[in-house]
Amino acid sequence: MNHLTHEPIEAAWLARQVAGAESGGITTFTGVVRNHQDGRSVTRLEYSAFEPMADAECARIVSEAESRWPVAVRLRHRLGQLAIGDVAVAIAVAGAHRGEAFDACRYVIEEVKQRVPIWKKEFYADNTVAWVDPTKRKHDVDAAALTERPPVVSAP
Amino acid sequence: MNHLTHEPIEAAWLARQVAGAESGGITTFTGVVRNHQDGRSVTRLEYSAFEPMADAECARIVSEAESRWPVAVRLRHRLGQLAIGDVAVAIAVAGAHRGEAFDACRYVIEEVKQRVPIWKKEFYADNTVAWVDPTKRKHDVDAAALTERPPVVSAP
Amino acid sequence: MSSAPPPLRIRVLLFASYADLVSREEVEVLVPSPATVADVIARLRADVPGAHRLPDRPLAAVNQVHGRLTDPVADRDEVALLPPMAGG
Amino acid sequence: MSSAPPPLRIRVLLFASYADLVSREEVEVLVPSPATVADVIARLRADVPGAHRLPDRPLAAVNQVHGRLTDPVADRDEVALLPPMAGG
Repeated sequence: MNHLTHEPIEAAWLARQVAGAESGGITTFTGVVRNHQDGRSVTRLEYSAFEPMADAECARIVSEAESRWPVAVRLRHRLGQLAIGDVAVAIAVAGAHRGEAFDACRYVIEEVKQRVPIWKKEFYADNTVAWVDPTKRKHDVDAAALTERPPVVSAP
Repeated sequence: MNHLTHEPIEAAWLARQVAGAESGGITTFTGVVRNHQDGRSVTRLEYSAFEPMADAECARIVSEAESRWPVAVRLRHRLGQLAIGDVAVAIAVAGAHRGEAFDACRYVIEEVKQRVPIWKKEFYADNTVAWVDPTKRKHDVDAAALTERPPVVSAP
Repeated sequence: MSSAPPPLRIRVLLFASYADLVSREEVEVLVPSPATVADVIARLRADVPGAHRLPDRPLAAVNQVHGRLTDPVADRDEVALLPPMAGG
Repeated sequence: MSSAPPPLRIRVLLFASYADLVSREEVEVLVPSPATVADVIARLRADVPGAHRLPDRPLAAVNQVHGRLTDPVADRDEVALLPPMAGG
């Protein structure tokens, strides 16, 4: 379980791990919990995962990036309860050339979003809750929540 | 003089400045002094600048990025003597969407390299010194050093 | 006459909204051999209370690797049904 | 008969390798009016010891903004000759 944690994470910590005397450029990406989503006011959220598979999938993504570009990659995703402003995911990539570091960093976050079995439950200011479905984002979300999406239930 | 400093710089510090409750993604770029350049072993280097213009040009680049994308940008470039592993330039970009944060961060570093009047003197393991000319990089560097490039002189 | 092969015993894992819909995180399903991931899902939706609310073509992983609905399953395989992922 | 306009007094700044080539960081150049950045550079290369080693078409900034060699200069303008930049 190298890529998942219930503790706070920081891109700078990962960046220090990838930095080496050979590296000219380091890129990081930090995904932060926003206070809004599709016009709704978010108060906190909860990430859960199919943990062994999620960790293995993260390892595969890191390995793909490191074989496709001459870079060193670190990736951490947080699980559990997160508040606004908390870091959900952090990626650091070091390479001799900046173009490769940017491309590899972008690749890793896109693949994480596509492939890693992690789910997000959002808690809204109106005391409702919903599982986030990125495939339905921005497409008539309220209607979707009432029909195809998992039911919106009152928080305890 | 907001964008230039003789003190150590850190992308994480800039990232904390741009992070806000509206931001979903933060990208950073850190340019680090490498121990090699075009096959030569570098021991340290010295950045100098046309300082008032360099600072103004950095401000123009930041402003361009912030008007082209809905992002917040911070940029710092270090001047003076730097050792291997020291951070020469750091950029942090926060945006609601990761694509914009990546694109703006990449834009800023490319423009900095093209437009900001900063110069770099490299000190090599063989006690020679040269002003770096990125327009000649990787094109028969040794020959260039003897002819068109600024003269390679012995270090004191 | 040869006897029919024994049924395949498949462990199905449910997560997040799918676990909520079925009110379970794990179900054992028996399917006649040979079978695909799609066969396992069809049996689950038919037999398990609430499981008809699952989509009939969800994302699935077999033994912790992303798979296709047409992939074959073997006895004791673990099939995970994955709601739309939302990491990052 | 009108008298000729007074010459333009231009402050030229040299940096990095260019300062090394000319052994100076600042030179004052007088050019007949009207004049362009290119005229200033030509006068500098002709008059100042060592300045013939500068390229005849360097990058230049006028009053701290990137300019072109064909840009006009005015009296008391500051022209900076910029070696290939190497920041980042």
